[in-house]
Amino acid sequence: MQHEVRFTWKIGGEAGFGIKSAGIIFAKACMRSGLYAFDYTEYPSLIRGGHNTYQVTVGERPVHAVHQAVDILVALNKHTIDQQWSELSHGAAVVYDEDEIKLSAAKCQAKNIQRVSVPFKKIIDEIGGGEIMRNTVAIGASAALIHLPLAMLNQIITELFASKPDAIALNIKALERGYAHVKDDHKKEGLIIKLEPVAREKRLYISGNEALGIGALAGGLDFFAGYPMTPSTTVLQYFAGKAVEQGLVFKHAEDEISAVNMAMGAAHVGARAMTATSGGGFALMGEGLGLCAVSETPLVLVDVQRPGPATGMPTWTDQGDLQFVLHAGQGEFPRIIAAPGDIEECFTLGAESLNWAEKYQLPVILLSDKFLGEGYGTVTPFAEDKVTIERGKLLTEKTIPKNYKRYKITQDGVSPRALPGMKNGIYWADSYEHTEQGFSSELASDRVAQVDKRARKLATALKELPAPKLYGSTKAQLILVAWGSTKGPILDAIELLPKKYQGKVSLLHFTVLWPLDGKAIRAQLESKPGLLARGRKVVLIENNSNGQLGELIRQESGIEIKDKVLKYDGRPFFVEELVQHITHFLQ
Amino acid sequence: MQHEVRFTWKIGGEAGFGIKSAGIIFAKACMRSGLYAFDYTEYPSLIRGGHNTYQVTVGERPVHAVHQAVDILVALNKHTIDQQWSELSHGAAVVYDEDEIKLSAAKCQAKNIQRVSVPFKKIIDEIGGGEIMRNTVAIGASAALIHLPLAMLNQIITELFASKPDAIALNIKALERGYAHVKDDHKKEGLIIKLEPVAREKRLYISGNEALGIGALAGGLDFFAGYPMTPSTTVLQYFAGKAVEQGLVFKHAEDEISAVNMAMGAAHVGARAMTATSGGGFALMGEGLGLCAVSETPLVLVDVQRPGPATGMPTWTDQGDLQFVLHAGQGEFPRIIAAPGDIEECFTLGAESLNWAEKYQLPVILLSDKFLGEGYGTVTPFAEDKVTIERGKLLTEKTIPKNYKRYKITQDGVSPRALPGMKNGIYWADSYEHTEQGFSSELASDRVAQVDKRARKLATALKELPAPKLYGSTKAQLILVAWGSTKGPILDAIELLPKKYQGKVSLLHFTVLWPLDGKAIRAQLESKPGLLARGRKVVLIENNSNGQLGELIRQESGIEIKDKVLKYDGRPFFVEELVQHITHFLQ
Amino acid sequence: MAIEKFNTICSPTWCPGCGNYSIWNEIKRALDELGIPQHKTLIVYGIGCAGNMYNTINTYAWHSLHGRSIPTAVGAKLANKDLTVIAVAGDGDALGEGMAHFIHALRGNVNITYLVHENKVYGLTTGQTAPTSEKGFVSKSTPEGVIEVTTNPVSLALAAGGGFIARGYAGKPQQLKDLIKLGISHRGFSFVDILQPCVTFNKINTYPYYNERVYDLQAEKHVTNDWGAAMGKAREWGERIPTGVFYQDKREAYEDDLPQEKGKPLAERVVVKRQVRTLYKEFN
Amino acid sequence: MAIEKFNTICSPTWCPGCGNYSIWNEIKRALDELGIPQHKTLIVYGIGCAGNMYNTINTYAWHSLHGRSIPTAVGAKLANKDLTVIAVAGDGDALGEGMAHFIHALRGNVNITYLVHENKVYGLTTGQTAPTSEKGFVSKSTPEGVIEVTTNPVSLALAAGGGFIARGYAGKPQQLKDLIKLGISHRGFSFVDILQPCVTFNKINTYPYYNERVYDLQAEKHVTNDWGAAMGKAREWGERIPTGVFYQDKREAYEDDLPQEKGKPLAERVVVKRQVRTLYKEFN
Ligand SMILES: Cc1ncc(C[n+]2csc(CCOP(=O)(O)OP(=O)(O)O)c2C)c(N)n1
Ligand SMILES: Cc1ncc(C[n+]2csc(CCOP(=O)(O)OP(=O)(O)O)c2C)c(N)n1
Ligand code: SF4
Ligand code: SF4
Ligand SMILES: [Mg+2]
Ligand SMILES: [Mg+2]
Repeated sequence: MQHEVRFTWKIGGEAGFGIKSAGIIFAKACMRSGLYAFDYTEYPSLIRGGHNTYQVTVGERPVHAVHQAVDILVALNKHTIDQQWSELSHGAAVVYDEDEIKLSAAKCQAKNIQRVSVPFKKIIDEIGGGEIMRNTVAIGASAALIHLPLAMLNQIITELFASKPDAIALNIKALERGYAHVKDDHKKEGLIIKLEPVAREKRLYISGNEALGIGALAGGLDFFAGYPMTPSTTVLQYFAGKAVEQGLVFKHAEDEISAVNMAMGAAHVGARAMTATSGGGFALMGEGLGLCAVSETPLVLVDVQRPGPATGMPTWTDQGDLQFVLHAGQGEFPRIIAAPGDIEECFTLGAESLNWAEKYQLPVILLSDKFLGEGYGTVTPFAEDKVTIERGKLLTEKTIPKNYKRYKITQDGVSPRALPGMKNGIYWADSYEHTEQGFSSELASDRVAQVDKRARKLATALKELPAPKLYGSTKAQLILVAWGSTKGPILDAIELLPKKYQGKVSLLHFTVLWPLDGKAIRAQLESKPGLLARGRKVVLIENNSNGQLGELIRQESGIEIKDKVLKYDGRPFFVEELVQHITHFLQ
Repeated sequence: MQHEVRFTWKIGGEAGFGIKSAGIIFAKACMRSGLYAFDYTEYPSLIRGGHNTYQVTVGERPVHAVHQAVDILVALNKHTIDQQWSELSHGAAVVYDEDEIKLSAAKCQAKNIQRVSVPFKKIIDEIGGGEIMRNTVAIGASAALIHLPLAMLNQIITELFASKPDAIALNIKALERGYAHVKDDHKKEGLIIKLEPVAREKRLYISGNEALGIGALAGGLDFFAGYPMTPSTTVLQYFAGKAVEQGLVFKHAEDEISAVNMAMGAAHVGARAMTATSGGGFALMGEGLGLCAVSETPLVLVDVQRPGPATGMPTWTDQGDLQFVLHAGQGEFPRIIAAPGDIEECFTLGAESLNWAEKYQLPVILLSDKFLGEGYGTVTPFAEDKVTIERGKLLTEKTIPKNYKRYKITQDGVSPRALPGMKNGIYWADSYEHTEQGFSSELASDRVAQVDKRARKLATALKELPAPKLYGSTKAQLILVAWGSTKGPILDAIELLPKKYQGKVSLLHFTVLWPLDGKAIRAQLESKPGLLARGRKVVLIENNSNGQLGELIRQESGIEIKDKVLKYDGRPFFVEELVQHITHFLQ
Repeated sequence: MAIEKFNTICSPTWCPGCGNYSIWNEIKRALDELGIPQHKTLIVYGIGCAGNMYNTINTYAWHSLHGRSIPTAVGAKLANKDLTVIAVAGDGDALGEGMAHFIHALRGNVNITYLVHENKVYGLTTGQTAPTSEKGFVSKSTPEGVIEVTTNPVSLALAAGGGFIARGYAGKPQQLKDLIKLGISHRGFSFVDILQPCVTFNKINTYPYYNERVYDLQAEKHVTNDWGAAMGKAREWGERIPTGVFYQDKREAYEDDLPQEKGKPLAERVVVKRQVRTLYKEFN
Repeated sequence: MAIEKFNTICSPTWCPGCGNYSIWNEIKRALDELGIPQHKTLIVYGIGCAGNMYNTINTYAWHSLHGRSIPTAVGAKLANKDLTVIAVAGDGDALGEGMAHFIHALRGNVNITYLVHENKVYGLTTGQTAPTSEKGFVSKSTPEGVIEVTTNPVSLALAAGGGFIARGYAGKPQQLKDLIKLGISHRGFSFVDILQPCVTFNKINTYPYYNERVYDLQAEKHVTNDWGAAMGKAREWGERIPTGVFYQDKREAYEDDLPQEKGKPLAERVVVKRQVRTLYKEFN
């Protein structure tokens, strides 16, 4: 525990008992009380029966990482205590029902665990409402432990069940009973939070997938087609829910092949289009990806990664798809790959990727993952003002030149684009190699000219896309190299380093993964040309087993990053283990 | 033209007129006369109407490359003359029908072209049989030009139409008329061939696809499922035609997704199984590929490459799928990739890949291409004796241990394998991550253990798989680096270099593309550790635009090959251009 | 002739005598007679001999992937409902690789027209079996003859919930043109199965074969709003082969059910930044 | 009970009350009553709640990809015809992602049994529409209700050429078991559509919904060799919902037509080097 308040609350029980919804209520109450919350769920690829946990780390400053040490554990069943015992921090509190679960004082002694028994069963039997009300009782009890005002929780419950007055009454009763039971008996000194309630609209508790959805809507998305696949499904569902209200067309397609081709059809005629899936669905989109590139159609494809191969671990996290999406689709063609580093970047890239797709007329792939996509965190409202709509070389009927050629060879690789429906713009969009007009061609000269033209787009884009960003000093003793969703955990870990290490570690973070500028990477990692890291260590951190960014960096720059921290057990990096790894490299 | 006889005969006309079949008759006649033939077809992705050419280079020594300079051109239409004119060598002969095509002496003067008019139209009108007989007349005429005995041609025709006596008579008449017309009027000194007829069974005129098919049959293939796709279709058709006779099951599946899953199903129960496609079909197999790896099912997948992306150039050649097949399928998993360098290696790998698949229990991908797969060349009967059947750690009912665990963690990454149907071997083959028994698991420990176990297979395989092979001296001044089908053309080009360059050029050829041993590559390319090519040049030669092997070499070894010869216009490397490139690097 | 405006600088490359020539002509005639402006027409072509029509019609064109003409056409239509969207596919395209899209498009009922060239063979890949090949058909991939039951696209279309189902024949151009026009005019997904002799790879289902057998359902007063009767006719194949409209219903097209499709086509609206502040509420 | 030998160390993880429990039990009972040795049985599972049965039956098992249970089952059967091969899939699995394989398996008629858990929803991905969802069904991916026409797997199966087509109901275990047994015993591709209440995500097609409506075709003397009658029954859905065998034919299974399948199963033959010299002839 630092000088400031930061604690982790965790609730565990059987899958299917609304644990997550309960947790979100708790997190929101903390948020509205002026704190920052960041969550993490572990749930199996099952509907019921498996073990489910939901945890929130709450702090006075923003939180972007999962903490392993649990300060308050709500155990809805015995399994939770067994399973999570090793995670409890010294002096942690365990909220449980001693009528159902035995937890001996002896067991608690070593870690000085505080037992907080709440008669869940008795309370729900008395007030009615079924098993699911245990969660609400537990939240009431938890709130009391940290002196979170009951009114705040009641307020959220009231908003949540606005359409169901009965549910409001029942839940509030459950909250109160849990709260009352704890209030007088227990308190937890270190965790008592300083309340500086903030206006409701000042903060959001939102997941990466939803942020991406809002970003895309801000960016003018017109069309979305997809097929459900964990952990991308909430992207799809976000659009499904907003379609009518926001005037976009949403289609649940029969499979992912259809989804990508539908989205391409919509994009072809001028709609801003997107599809989203996880790796398995993306594997079905490879041919479409190539068609998108060769027909020069602007399209955004989202891959919310989970551990593969095949069905893998559907509800867990991984960064194993980088090389896969970079090379998906037969043959050679340009694409842009970007991976948001946090929830804010999900929003930004959700909007900006639509511009890139249109400016360079190619597929843009966004690589998120379960950790970022399904994880909720506290953010301030997004930078809406910075969103722009850039449609690149899009023609209007009036600006279509005589003898219009859709695939005209240009210096920057991008050719002016007419849309079906426009007079005098008729062209042929071909999945075969083609002439400038778009007729199929097998001439060596057409082939080479078009391959080269398409390839030039990446050179053009490279000048405009954000370069890898260095967080921290250029002179740091240790440079961590990472991409995408590990940004938050790594930056939090750097912040949590012992004082003596402060200022000694930087993070070189890649948001754009392709195209890469090998020379620029050399410049950022080498102290002198050819001399890597004189007196300085470079460490690669990836949530996969091959160190794929490391492979690409070596391929493009020749630099081999020998020190690697790779995690591929389906879990994201916990901040404590990162602190440990970093410390190790500093010693 | 060298001291020895080597000439190129080319025939051109409209698509759909049996040009290729005619060419093969001519080539076989040369072959049986003791020569070596190597062919090349250019045909559009159309059934009719487009321009079609077929050419054969014939030589006293084996030929493995396409020659650009044409010594005898048979022009069935005017277009052929226009199109192929620039290819004609000095003193070349043009066989045409002056009743239909005007070819002025003036035009021929500069290159000293010998005009050989044959009244195709008149002859076929007289003998009947339709347009397709032009080809036969043309072969007769061509044979006369090089004094190839008519009897040899008649013999081949007789064998070919064994079941159609009428056709034999007609074709022989056409041959004779063409032959007779030329015999007395013309001769072509430089090309008159020395005849040393060889026994028919001593040589084969065969394509890479067919050789691969025979190899797989030799290797005990039991099951093939596929979906037609140029230029892989002849693999599929080869098996379709031999299924009943050779006792293998062949299935034309409804799509490539089905094909790979069917083949996996067959492999799972113990059949030796294969599927074949081109890049577009392979793009649909990515998910299946991962399933194959995670379920540890032995399977061979063939990708006969053509230029992509998307439909691309279906009837042309390319090596653009290397990175694609290396990374196809979400997540990270082991696979072996091998690319035959010539027709013999198609045979060898067709058999051997089935062993690798079973020994390491993983997918083996064979990368061929249109040039190698559809091209015909002369070879001696394959090294059948060297074929072995190795089934790796396959159990029998008797050898299944108690408490059998299919995915047991082992040192070499390979676990003993029972088959459905065997008593006491029941196991669960999972597309999810799993325990040693095969039950779905989301435990971090199971995940890491299984990922690591699977990855170890490649380390095991690396020790046993053929290393990149150096053709020529280790001390050569110039090392060419290449993979797969470019082997033949490059070796032929090295042979054809001017005397002063003989011995100065070597080829480092990769047949196994994955796994790669970065250290071994360094050792082969560096004169001293860390010092690349002191006083020596290394040049990468690939039939693609990105230099994908170069990317992988840099990724794995850190060595950047800066000098590249990349061709990506859909054509294979012509031997003359290789000679030119190589010469350039030697100067 | 007026239909010349539909020609391009490219000539068709089909074998002489191929049924595709007739289909090509009748598509152009139908478009011409319906008076749909060329630039308001988007034709999505599959990959195959049928799809090779791509280069030769002067409207907006998209050459899709083998089997995938439908989804692209559906996406395009949903994004610009003012376009006339037609998908042209081979029978391998439509019923092999693309089977799932076909079945789902029939239930989805987006207002596009699907023309399937039924030549009962894979033409462009030079003669393997198609799902429509007759039992016993000998092809390069079925040298011992086809074992599977023949796919009947008309009865499948009925079972899948199709709202306009017809069959034309390349050898009856006038009727074919009328069917294409009816299909385009139908509001919803319209499917026209087109019997198309492949003179090179199918020696069974030839012009004479069809000429002897086809008859016009409409000439025989077949009622098109009776599903059961349609299914009865759909299953007729042998001595007599029905052509014409099998079935037509009056249900709304998919996009008619979407409030967000009212007004200007999606793709013609000016793309502007959406104010997303209102979306924050559920997250506060 | 004897069926306990079919249990594994894993327990099912379905929601309490889920229809899958009953199906699970009846599959085990059917296998038990047919006396098929466990090691001679291979069950191929799709991905979904239905497919999650994978861990819980003690026979050889293959957990395939979403939508792909059929091809793997077909490949396995063709390679080892002595195995009893069953594919278990959800309705999204079978009729969404896997539609093409379903239609083609029906025509192909390889001797496997296909059990489709029709819960009219995507269960495992927590409640989106399935192709079988009824019109207007509100789900997470169709918050305004389903627009498409409902996919009727029974009539599709008939139109595609299926040789054994039945429907069971999780709420009628005895009949369900019998249908599974009949399906397994049928020589050729057998399809059993199984009405399976999803108590969590489908509040329409519940146990009471079905209990009120289902009836047994066999109890009403439906003849199973009349395709037209079967199609008539297939289209019945509303007040009354038919279960039982709709249709059964007597044609040969795919593999019966392959001479190379005679004798030992492929996979049980000893793999030996083939002498390929005889294959050279055409190339000399
Ligand atoms: C994914 C994929 N698989 C296979 C092919 C190869 N291919 C091209 S056309 C074709 C079939 C042609 O048959 P059909 O669709 O009936 O059209 P037709 O040529 O008969 O008009 C195939 C299999 C491809 N282009 N893409
Ligand atoms: C290629 C692919 N796409 C999507 C998914 C995600 N997914 C898993 S199960 C499922 C659908 C489940 O519905 P259904 O097949 O009806 O089975 P149920 O859960 O209802 O039994 C989906 C879409 C996947 N695993 N793979
Ligand atoms: S192969 Fe058949 S379908 Fe293709 S162009 Fe020739 S005749 Fe027509
Ligand atoms: S979600 Fe539905 S189908 Fe899945 S286990 Fe629960 S009740 Fe059964
Ligand atoms: Mg066809
Ligand atoms: Mg379902």
